[in-house]
Amino acid sequence: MTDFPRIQDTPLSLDALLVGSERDDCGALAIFAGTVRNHHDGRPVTHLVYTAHAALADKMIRGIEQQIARQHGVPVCRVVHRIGALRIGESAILAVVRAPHRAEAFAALRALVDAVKHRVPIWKEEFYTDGTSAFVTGCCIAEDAEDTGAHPHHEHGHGHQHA
Amino acid sequence: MTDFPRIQDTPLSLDALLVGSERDDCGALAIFAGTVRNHHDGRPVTHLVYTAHAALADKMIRGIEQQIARQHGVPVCRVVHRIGALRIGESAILAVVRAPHRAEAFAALRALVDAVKHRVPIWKEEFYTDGTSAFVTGCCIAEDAEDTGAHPHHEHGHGHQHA
Amino acid sequence: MEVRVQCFGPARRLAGDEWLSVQLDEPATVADALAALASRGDEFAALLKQCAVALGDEIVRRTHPLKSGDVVALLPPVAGG
Amino acid sequence: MEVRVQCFGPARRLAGDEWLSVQLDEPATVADALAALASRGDEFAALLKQCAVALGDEIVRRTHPLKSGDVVALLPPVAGG
Repeated sequence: MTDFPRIQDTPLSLDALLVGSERDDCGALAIFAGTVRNHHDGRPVTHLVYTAHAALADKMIRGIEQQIARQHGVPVCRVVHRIGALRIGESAILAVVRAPHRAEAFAALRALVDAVKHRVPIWKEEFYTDGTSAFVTGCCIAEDAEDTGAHPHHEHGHGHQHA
Repeated sequence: MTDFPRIQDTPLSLDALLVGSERDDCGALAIFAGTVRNHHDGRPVTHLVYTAHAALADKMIRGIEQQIARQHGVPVCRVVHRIGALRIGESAILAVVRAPHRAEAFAALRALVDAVKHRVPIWKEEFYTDGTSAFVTGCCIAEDAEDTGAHPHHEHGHGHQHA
Repeated sequence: MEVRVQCFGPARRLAGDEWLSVQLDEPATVADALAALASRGDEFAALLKQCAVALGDEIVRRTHPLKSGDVVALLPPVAGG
Repeated sequence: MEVRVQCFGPARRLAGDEWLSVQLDEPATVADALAALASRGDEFAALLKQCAVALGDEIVRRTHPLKSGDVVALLPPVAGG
Protein backbone atom coordinates (compact mmCIF):
# COMPACT_ATOMS: atom_id res chain seq x y z
CA MET A 1 0.00 0.00 0.00
CA THR A 2 2.55 2.59 -1.08
CA ASP A 3 0.64 3.54 -4.21
CA PHE A 4 -1.84 5.95 -2.65
CA PRO A 5 -2.01 9.45 -4.16
CA ARG A 6 0.31 11.91 -2.42
CA ILE A 7 -1.96 14.84 -3.27
CA GLN A 8 -5.53 14.51 -2.05
CA ASP A 9 -8.50 16.85 -2.13
CA THR A 10 -10.40 15.26 0.74
CA PRO A 11 -9.59 15.22 4.49
CA LEU A 12 -6.39 13.32 5.26
CA SER A 13 -6.51 10.13 7.32
CA LEU A 14 -3.58 9.08 9.46
CA ASP A 15 -5.01 5.58 9.75
CA ALA A 16 -5.13 5.28 5.96
CA LEU A 17 -1.54 6.54 5.67
CA LEU A 18 -0.34 3.93 8.18
CA VAL A 19 -2.11 0.98 6.54
CA GLY A 20 0.44 -1.68 5.66
CA SER A 21 3.36 0.33 7.06
CA GLU A 22 3.93 -1.92 10.08
CA ARG A 23 7.44 -3.36 10.38
CA ASP A 24 8.43 -5.91 13.00
CA ASP A 25 12.02 -4.64 12.89
CA CYS A 26 11.06 -1.05 13.72
CA GLY A 27 10.78 0.26 17.26
CA ALA A 28 9.98 3.86 16.35
CA LEU A 29 7.07 5.50 14.59
CA ALA A 30 7.28 9.27 14.22
CA ILE A 31 4.41 11.28 12.79
CA PHE A 32 3.94 14.91 11.82
CA ALA A 33 0.69 16.65 11.01
CA GLY A 34 0.72 20.22 9.78
CA THR A 35 -2.59 21.77 10.75
CA VAL A 36 -4.20 25.06 9.78
CA ARG A 37 -3.51 27.77 12.36
CA ASN A 38 -5.90 30.62 13.10
CA HIS A 39 -3.17 33.24 12.77
CA HIS A 40 -0.06 34.06 10.75
CA ASP A 41 2.37 36.85 11.55
CA GLY A 42 -0.21 38.29 13.90
CA ARG A 43 -3.06 38.33 11.39
CA PRO A 44 -6.20 36.31 12.10
CA VAL A 45 -6.76 33.62 9.48
CA THR A 46 -10.18 32.21 8.59
CA HIS A 47 -9.13 29.43 6.24
CA LEU A 48 -6.51 28.39 3.68
CA VAL A 49 -6.64 27.28 0.10
CA TYR A 50 -3.89 24.98 -1.14
CA THR A 51 -3.28 24.40 -4.82
CA ALA A 52 -0.72 22.17 -6.49
CA HIS A 53 0.70 20.97 -9.76
CA ALA A 54 -0.70 17.60 -8.78
CA ALA A 55 1.13 15.34 -11.23
CA LEU A 56 4.53 16.89 -10.55
CA ALA A 57 3.89 17.21 -6.80
CA ASP A 58 2.92 13.54 -6.55
CA LYS A 59 6.04 12.47 -8.40
CA MET A 60 8.29 14.76 -6.36
CA ILE A 61 6.88 13.61 -3.02
CA ARG A 62 7.52 9.99 -3.98
CA GLY A 63 11.07 10.93 -4.92
CA ILE A 64 11.62 12.77 -1.63
CA GLU A 65 10.29 9.78 0.33
CA GLN A 66 12.80 7.52 -1.40
CA GLN A 67 15.66 9.98 -1.02
CA ILE A 68 15.09 10.51 2.72
CA ALA A 69 14.61 6.79 3.32
CA ARG A 70 17.96 6.11 1.67
CA GLN A 71 19.85 9.01 3.27
CA HIS A 72 18.60 8.22 6.78
CA GLY A 73 18.50 4.46 6.46
CA VAL A 74 14.84 4.19 7.42
CA PRO A 75 12.50 1.64 5.82
CA VAL A 76 9.26 3.62 5.82
CA CYS A 77 8.69 7.25 4.74
CA ARG A 78 5.25 8.40 3.64
CA VAL A 79 3.76 11.82 3.00
CA VAL A 80 0.37 12.99 1.84
CA HIS A 81 -0.63 16.62 1.18
CA ARG A 82 -4.11 18.07 1.04
CA ILE A 83 -5.30 20.58 -1.55
CA GLY A 84 -8.44 22.71 -1.72
CA ALA A 85 -10.07 24.82 1.01
CA LEU A 86 -9.08 23.88 4.57
CA ARG A 87 -10.68 25.04 7.79
CA ILE A 88 -8.77 25.92 10.97
CA GLY A 89 -7.49 22.73 12.59
CA GLU A 90 -7.60 20.58 9.46
CA SER A 91 -4.43 18.76 8.40
CA ALA A 92 -2.62 20.09 5.32
CA ILE A 93 0.16 17.51 5.47
CA LEU A 94 0.72 14.17 7.15
CA ALA A 95 4.15 12.53 7.26
CA VAL A 96 5.16 9.24 8.86
CA VAL A 97 8.49 7.50 9.37
CA ARG A 98 9.19 4.09 10.81
CA ALA A 99 12.72 3.21 11.87
CA PRO A 100 14.49 0.73 14.11
CA HIS A 101 15.31 3.51 16.62
CA ARG A 102 13.86 6.90 17.43
CA ALA A 103 16.90 9.06 16.65
CA GLU A 104 16.83 8.27 12.94
CA ALA A 105 13.04 8.36 12.89
CA PHE A 106 13.01 11.94 14.22
CA ALA A 107 15.83 13.06 11.91
CA ALA A 108 14.18 11.53 8.86
CA LEU A 109 10.79 12.98 9.72
CA ARG A 110 12.17 16.51 10.03
CA ALA A 111 14.05 16.19 6.76
CA LEU A 112 11.00 14.73 5.03
CA VAL A 113 8.67 17.54 6.09
CA ASP A 114 11.25 20.24 5.31
CA ALA A 115 11.87 18.81 1.85
CA VAL A 116 8.18 18.62 0.98
CA LYS A 117 7.55 22.16 2.21
CA HIS A 118 10.55 23.60 0.34
CA ARG A 119 10.63 21.67 -2.92
CA VAL A 120 7.17 20.47 -3.95
CA PRO A 121 4.93 22.62 -6.21
CA ILE A 122 2.20 23.44 -3.71
CA TRP A 123 0.93 26.92 -2.91
CA LYS A 124 -0.82 28.22 0.17
CA GLU A 125 -3.23 31.14 0.04
CA GLU A 126 -4.30 32.55 3.40
CA PHE A 127 -7.69 34.19 3.88
CA TYR A 128 -8.03 36.76 6.64
CA THR A 129 -10.91 37.94 8.76
CA ASP A 130 -10.91 41.30 6.93
CA GLY A 131 -11.80 39.56 3.65
CA THR A 132 -8.36 39.87 2.05
CA SER A 133 -6.08 37.00 1.11
CA ALA A 134 -2.43 36.46 0.31
CA PHE A 135 -0.18 33.74 -0.98
CA VAL A 136 2.45 32.74 1.55
CA THR A 137 5.80 33.55 -0.01
CA GLY A 138 7.79 30.41 -0.43
CA CYS A 139 10.86 28.76 -1.86
CA CYS A 140 12.05 29.13 -5.43
CA ILE A 141 12.35 25.64 -6.95
CA ALA A 142 14.13 26.61 -10.19
CA GLU A 143 17.81 25.70 -10.14
CA ASP A 144 18.59 28.45 -12.63
CA ALA A 145 16.16 31.18 -11.61
CA GLU A 146 17.35 34.75 -12.03
CA ASP A 147 16.02 35.59 -8.57
CA THR A 148 15.76 32.88 -5.94
CA GLY A 149 14.44 35.25 -3.29
CA ALA A 150 16.14 36.60 -0.21
CA HIS A 151 15.42 33.62 2.07
CA PRO A 152 14.71 30.71 -0.18
CA HIS A 153 14.43 28.16 2.62
CA HIS A 154 12.23 29.96 5.08
CA GLU A 155 8.76 31.36 4.91
CA HIS A 156 9.18 35.11 4.86
CA GLY A 157 5.94 36.91 5.31
CA HIS A 158 3.33 37.48 2.70
CA GLY A 159 3.48 37.52 -1.01
CA HIS A 160 1.15 39.16 -3.42
CA GLN A 161 -1.76 40.39 -1.48
CA HIS A 162 -5.23 40.82 -2.84
CA ALA A 163 -8.39 42.35 -1.48
CA MET B 1 -9.13 15.66 29.09
CA THR B 2 -5.66 15.80 30.60
CA ASP B 3 -6.55 13.60 33.53
CA PHE B 4 -6.21 10.23 31.81
CA PRO B 5 -3.89 7.70 33.50
CA ARG B 6 -0.33 7.91 32.15
CA ILE B 7 0.28 4.22 32.91
CA GLN B 8 -2.17 1.84 31.26
CA ASP B 9 -2.37 -1.94 31.11
CA THR B 10 -4.47 -2.14 27.94
CA PRO B 11 -3.51 -1.32 24.32
CA LEU B 12 -2.75 2.37 23.83
CA SER B 13 -4.98 4.49 21.61
CA LEU B 14 -3.59 7.50 19.78
CA ASP B 15 -7.10 8.75 19.13
CA ALA B 16 -7.83 8.67 22.86
CA LEU B 17 -4.59 10.51 23.64
CA LEU B 18 -5.46 13.26 21.15
CA VAL B 19 -9.01 13.80 22.41
CA GLY B 20 -9.46 17.42 23.44
CA SER B 21 -5.88 18.34 22.51
CA GLU B 22 -6.83 20.42 19.46
CA ARG B 23 -5.58 24.01 19.51
CA ASP B 24 -6.54 26.58 16.88
CA ASP B 25 -3.26 28.43 17.48
CA CYS B 26 -1.10 25.36 16.74
CA GLY B 27 0.11 24.45 13.26
CA ALA B 28 2.18 21.45 14.25
CA LEU B 29 1.29 18.10 15.74
CA ALA B 30 4.21 15.74 16.36
CA ILE B 31 3.66 12.18 17.53
CA PHE B 32 5.95 9.38 18.64
CA ALA B 33 5.05 5.75 19.14
CA GLY B 34 7.59 3.35 20.58
CA THR B 35 6.71 -0.09 19.29
CA VAL B 36 8.00 -3.54 20.23
CA ARG B 37 10.79 -4.67 17.91
CA ASN B 38 11.45 -8.30 17.03
CA HIS B 39 15.14 -7.99 17.83
CA HIS B 40 17.53 -6.32 20.27
CA ASP B 41 21.30 -6.32 19.95
CA GLY B 42 20.99 -9.06 17.37
CA ARG B 43 18.85 -11.37 19.52
CA PRO B 44 15.38 -12.34 18.31
CA VAL B 45 12.69 -11.10 20.71
CA THR B 46 9.30 -12.79 21.10
CA HIS B 47 7.62 -10.28 23.41
CA LEU B 48 8.25 -7.77 26.19
CA VAL B 49 6.91 -7.33 29.68
CA TYR B 50 6.84 -3.82 31.12
CA THR B 51 6.37 -3.18 34.82
CA ALA B 52 6.18 0.13 36.63
CA HIS B 53 5.83 1.80 40.00
CA ALA B 54 2.51 3.03 38.67
CA ALA B 55 1.73 5.78 41.19
CA LEU B 56 5.20 7.31 41.00
CA ALA B 57 5.46 6.83 37.23
CA ASP B 58 2.11 8.53 36.65
CA LYS B 59 3.14 11.48 38.80
CA MET B 60 6.56 11.76 37.17
CA ILE B 61 5.17 11.65 33.63
CA ARG B 62 2.76 14.48 34.46
CA GLY B 63 5.67 16.46 35.87
CA ILE B 64 7.79 15.82 32.77
CA GLU B 65 4.93 16.91 30.50
CA GLN B 66 4.66 20.20 32.39
CA GLN B 67 8.42 20.73 32.47
CA ILE B 68 8.89 20.14 28.74
CA ALA B 69 5.86 22.28 27.88
CA ARG B 70 7.34 25.15 29.89
CA GLN B 71 10.93 24.72 28.67
CA HIS B 72 9.94 24.49 25.00
CA GLY B 73 7.03 26.90 25.11
CA VAL B 74 4.55 24.38 23.71
CA PRO B 75 0.94 24.25 24.90
CA VAL B 76 0.29 20.50 24.61
CA CYS B 77 2.51 17.62 25.81
CA ARG B 78 0.99 14.23 26.56
CA VAL B 79 2.49 10.82 27.20
CA VAL B 80 1.02 7.45 28.01
CA HIS B 81 3.00 4.27 28.75
CA ARG B 82 1.79 0.70 28.56
CA ILE B 83 2.58 -1.99 31.11
CA GLY B 84 2.10 -5.76 31.01
CA ALA B 85 2.94 -8.22 28.24
CA LEU B 86 3.31 -6.67 24.76
CA ARG B 87 3.52 -8.46 21.43
CA ILE B 88 5.79 -7.43 18.57
CA GLY B 89 4.45 -4.29 16.94
CA GLU B 90 2.39 -3.10 19.92
CA SER B 91 2.98 0.39 21.25
CA ALA B 92 4.78 0.70 24.58
CA ILE B 93 4.69 4.49 24.64
CA LEU B 94 2.76 7.22 22.85
CA ALA B 95 3.77 10.86 23.06
CA VAL B 96 2.18 13.88 21.40
CA VAL B 97 3.10 17.54 21.21
CA ARG B 98 1.18 20.42 19.67
CA ALA B 99 2.95 23.69 18.99
CA PRO B 100 2.50 26.77 16.83
CA HIS B 101 5.41 25.67 14.61
CA ARG B 102 7.11 22.40 13.80
CA ALA B 103 10.61 23.20 15.05
CA GLU B 104 9.55 23.47 18.68
CA ALA B 105 7.13 20.56 18.28
CA PHE B 106 9.94 18.25 17.16
CA ALA B 107 12.35 19.50 19.84
CA ALA B 108 9.78 19.12 22.60
CA LEU B 109 8.74 15.66 21.42
CA ARG B 110 12.31 14.37 21.47
CA ALA B 111 12.94 15.82 24.91
CA LEU B 112 9.65 14.41 26.18
CA VAL B 113 10.35 10.87 25.02
CA ASP B 114 13.95 10.96 26.24
CA ALA B 115 12.90 12.18 29.67
CA VAL B 116 10.23 9.52 30.10
CA LYS B 117 12.62 6.78 28.99
CA HIS B 118 15.41 7.94 31.28
CA ARG B 119 13.66 9.11 34.41
CA VAL B 120 10.38 7.27 34.98
CA PRO B 121 10.25 4.06 37.08
CA ILE B 122 9.37 1.62 34.32
CA TRP B 123 11.23 -1.61 33.55
CA LYS B 124 11.41 -3.61 30.36
CA GLU B 125 12.00 -7.36 30.35
CA GLU B 126 12.77 -8.90 26.98
CA PHE B 127 11.83 -12.50 26.18
CA TYR B 128 13.86 -14.31 23.55
CA THR B 129 13.13 -17.13 21.16
CA ASP B 130 15.40 -19.43 23.17
CA GLY B 131 13.14 -19.13 26.20
CA THR B 132 15.42 -16.85 28.21
CA SER B 133 14.67 -13.31 29.29
CA ALA B 134 16.56 -10.26 30.49
CA PHE B 135 15.83 -6.85 31.89
CA VAL B 136 17.09 -4.10 29.64
CA THR B 137 19.71 -2.20 31.62
CA GLY B 138 18.62 1.35 32.10
CA CYS B 139 19.22 4.65 33.79
CA CYS B 140 19.86 5.10 37.50
CA ILE B 141 17.27 7.56 38.87
CA ALA B 142 18.77 8.06 42.33
CA GLU B 143 20.52 11.41 42.68
CA ASP B 144 22.76 10.03 45.40
CA ALA B 145 23.32 6.45 44.26
CA GLU B 146 26.71 4.95 45.02
CA ASP B 147 26.91 3.59 41.48
CA THR B 148 25.01 5.36 38.70
CA GLY B 149 26.20 2.92 36.04
CA ALA B 150 28.72 3.44 33.29
CA HIS B 151 26.33 4.95 30.73
CA PRO B 152 23.41 6.23 32.71
CA HIS B 153 21.65 7.87 29.77
CA HIS B 154 21.85 5.17 27.15
CA GLU B 155 20.60 1.66 26.97
CA HIS B 156 23.63 -0.53 27.28
CA GLY B 157 22.90 -4.10 26.56
CA HIS B 158 21.34 -6.57 28.89
CA GLY B 159 21.05 -6.68 32.59
CA HIS B 160 20.39 -9.64 34.76
CA GLN B 161 19.67 -12.54 32.54
CA HIS B 162 17.54 -15.46 33.49
CA ALA B 163 16.70 -18.74 31.87
CA MET C 1 4.93 29.14 -33.05
CA GLU C 2 2.53 29.07 -30.13
CA VAL C 3 3.28 27.78 -26.66
CA ARG C 4 0.58 27.47 -24.01
CA VAL C 5 1.37 28.44 -20.43
CA GLN C 6 -0.42 27.07 -17.38
CA CYS C 7 -0.10 29.38 -14.39
CA PHE C 8 0.00 28.12 -10.78
CA GLY C 9 -0.37 29.74 -7.38
CA PRO C 10 0.37 33.47 -7.30
CA ALA C 11 1.22 33.42 -11.02
CA ARG C 12 -2.37 32.49 -11.78
CA ARG C 13 -3.62 35.26 -9.55
CA LEU C 14 -1.31 37.83 -11.15
CA ALA C 15 -2.05 36.66 -14.68
CA GLY C 16 -5.76 36.79 -13.98
CA ASP C 17 -6.12 33.47 -15.76
CA GLU C 18 -4.94 29.86 -15.51
CA TRP C 19 -4.02 29.69 -19.20
CA LEU C 20 -1.91 32.07 -21.28
CA SER C 21 -0.25 31.66 -24.64
CA VAL C 22 2.82 33.22 -26.20
CA GLN C 23 3.95 33.50 -29.80
CA LEU C 24 7.66 32.71 -30.25
CA ASP C 25 10.06 32.73 -33.19
CA GLU C 26 11.68 29.34 -33.79
CA PRO C 27 13.96 28.06 -32.42
CA ALA C 28 12.83 29.04 -28.94
CA THR C 29 13.72 28.12 -25.38
CA VAL C 30 12.04 28.38 -22.02
CA ALA C 31 13.92 31.65 -21.52
CA ASP C 32 12.29 33.05 -24.67
CA ALA C 33 8.84 32.12 -23.40
CA LEU C 34 9.56 33.81 -20.06
CA ALA C 35 10.83 36.92 -21.86
CA ALA C 36 7.61 37.09 -23.87
CA LEU C 37 5.52 36.67 -20.71
CA ALA C 38 7.45 39.44 -18.96
CA SER C 39 5.73 42.00 -21.17
CA ARG C 40 2.56 41.44 -19.12
CA GLY C 41 3.76 43.84 -16.42
CA ASP C 42 6.45 44.59 -13.88
CA GLU C 43 4.97 42.55 -11.03
CA PHE C 44 4.49 39.51 -13.25
CA ALA C 45 7.99 39.97 -14.69
CA ALA C 46 9.46 40.02 -11.18
CA LEU C 47 7.62 36.83 -10.28
CA LEU C 48 8.79 35.12 -13.49
CA LYS C 49 12.39 35.54 -12.32
CA GLN C 50 11.55 33.29 -9.34
CA CYS C 51 9.53 30.72 -11.26
CA ALA C 52 10.45 27.19 -12.17
CA VAL C 53 9.09 25.88 -15.45
CA ALA C 54 7.81 22.34 -16.00
CA LEU C 55 7.08 20.42 -19.17
CA GLY C 56 4.78 17.55 -18.30
CA ASP C 57 6.04 16.26 -14.94
CA GLU C 58 9.64 17.42 -15.39
CA ILE C 59 11.13 20.72 -14.27
CA VAL C 60 13.26 22.05 -17.11
CA ARG C 61 16.02 24.63 -17.25
CA ARG C 62 15.69 27.98 -18.98
CA THR C 63 17.89 26.72 -21.81
CA HIS C 64 15.45 23.90 -22.61
CA PRO C 65 14.15 24.08 -26.20
CA LEU C 66 10.45 24.47 -26.88
CA LYS C 67 8.47 23.28 -29.85
CA SER C 68 5.15 24.35 -31.24
CA GLY C 69 2.23 23.13 -29.16
CA ASP C 70 4.26 22.67 -25.97
CA VAL C 71 2.44 23.33 -22.72
CA VAL C 72 4.64 24.77 -20.01
CA ALA C 73 3.73 25.09 -16.35
CA LEU C 74 4.75 28.23 -14.50
CA LEU C 75 5.67 27.35 -10.90
CA PRO C 76 6.25 30.28 -8.52
CA PRO C 77 8.06 29.79 -5.20
CA VAL C 78 6.32 26.98 -3.30
CA ALA C 79 4.89 26.89 0.21
CA GLY C 80 3.40 23.56 1.12
CA GLY C 81 2.67 22.22 4.55
CA MET D 1 11.91 -1.68 64.04
CA GLU D 2 10.60 -3.29 60.87
CA VAL D 3 10.56 -1.68 57.46
CA ARG D 4 8.88 -3.34 54.49
CA VAL D 5 10.55 -3.24 51.10
CA GLN D 6 8.71 -3.49 47.75
CA CYS D 7 11.01 -4.63 44.96
CA PHE D 8 10.56 -3.53 41.34
CA GLY D 9 11.95 -4.68 38.00
CA PRO D 10 15.22 -6.60 38.20
CA ALA D 11 15.30 -6.14 41.99
CA ARG D 12 12.16 -8.24 42.27
CA ARG D 13 13.70 -10.88 40.05
CA LEU D 14 16.94 -10.97 42.06
CA ALA D 15 15.14 -10.93 45.43
CA GLY D 16 12.87 -13.74 44.27
CA ASP D 17 9.96 -11.89 45.83
CA GLU D 18 8.07 -8.61 45.53
CA TRP D 19 8.11 -8.01 49.28
CA LEU D 20 11.01 -8.11 51.72
CA SER D 21 11.38 -6.79 55.22
CA VAL D 22 14.35 -5.61 57.23
CA GLN D 23 14.87 -5.13 60.97
CA LEU D 24 16.67 -1.89 61.81
CA ASP D 25 17.89 -0.26 65.01
CA GLU D 26 16.34 3.17 65.62
CA PRO D 27 17.05 5.80 64.45
CA ALA D 28 17.47 4.49 60.92
CA THR D 29 17.80 5.96 57.45
CA VAL D 30 17.30 4.70 53.92
CA ALA D 31 21.03 3.97 53.83
CA ASP D 32 20.63 1.67 56.85
CA ALA D 33 17.84 -0.24 55.11
CA LEU D 34 19.97 -0.64 52.00
CA ALA D 35 22.92 -1.86 54.11
CA ALA D 36 20.68 -4.48 55.72
CA LEU D 37 19.38 -5.60 52.31
CA ALA D 38 22.92 -5.90 50.94
CA SER D 39 23.43 -8.98 53.08
CA ARG D 40 21.19 -10.88 50.64
CA GLY D 41 24.09 -11.43 48.24
CA ASP D 42 26.71 -9.78 46.08
CA GLU D 43 24.57 -9.38 42.98
CA PHE D 44 21.73 -7.84 44.95
CA ALA D 45 24.18 -5.60 46.82
CA ALA D 46 25.60 -4.36 43.52
CA LEU D 47 22.12 -3.58 42.22
CA LEU D 48 21.23 -1.74 45.44
CA LYS D 49 24.02 0.74 44.75
CA GLN D 50 22.17 1.75 41.56
CA CYS D 51 18.70 1.85 43.09
CA ALA D 52 16.56 4.84 43.90
CA VAL D 53 14.29 4.52 46.92
CA ALA D 54 10.76 5.87 47.12
CA LEU D 55 8.46 6.45 50.07
CA GLY D 56 4.92 6.68 48.75
CA ASP D 57 5.19 8.64 45.50
CA GLU D 58 8.35 10.53 46.46
CA ILE D 59 11.90 9.53 45.70
CA VAL D 60 13.97 10.08 48.86
CA ARG D 61 17.68 10.43 49.47
CA ARG D 62 19.75 7.88 51.32
CA THR D 63 19.91 10.19 54.33
CA HIS D 64 16.10 10.21 54.67
CA PRO D 65 14.96 8.93 58.09
CA LEU D 66 12.77 5.86 58.33
CA LYS D 67 10.21 5.02 60.98
CA SER D 68 8.68 1.75 62.03
CA GLY D 69 6.10 0.50 59.54
CA ASP D 70 7.45 2.48 56.61
CA VAL D 71 7.17 0.85 53.20
CA VAL D 72 9.99 1.69 50.84
CA ALA D 73 10.10 0.99 47.12
CA LEU D 74 13.34 -0.24 45.59
CA LEU D 75 13.71 1.23 42.09
CA PRO D 76 16.55 -0.17 39.94
CA PRO D 77 17.74 1.70 36.84
CA VAL D 78 14.76 2.35 34.59
CA ALA D 79 14.19 1.54 30.94
CA GLY D 80 10.82 2.69 29.69
CA GLY D 81 9.75 3.21 26.10
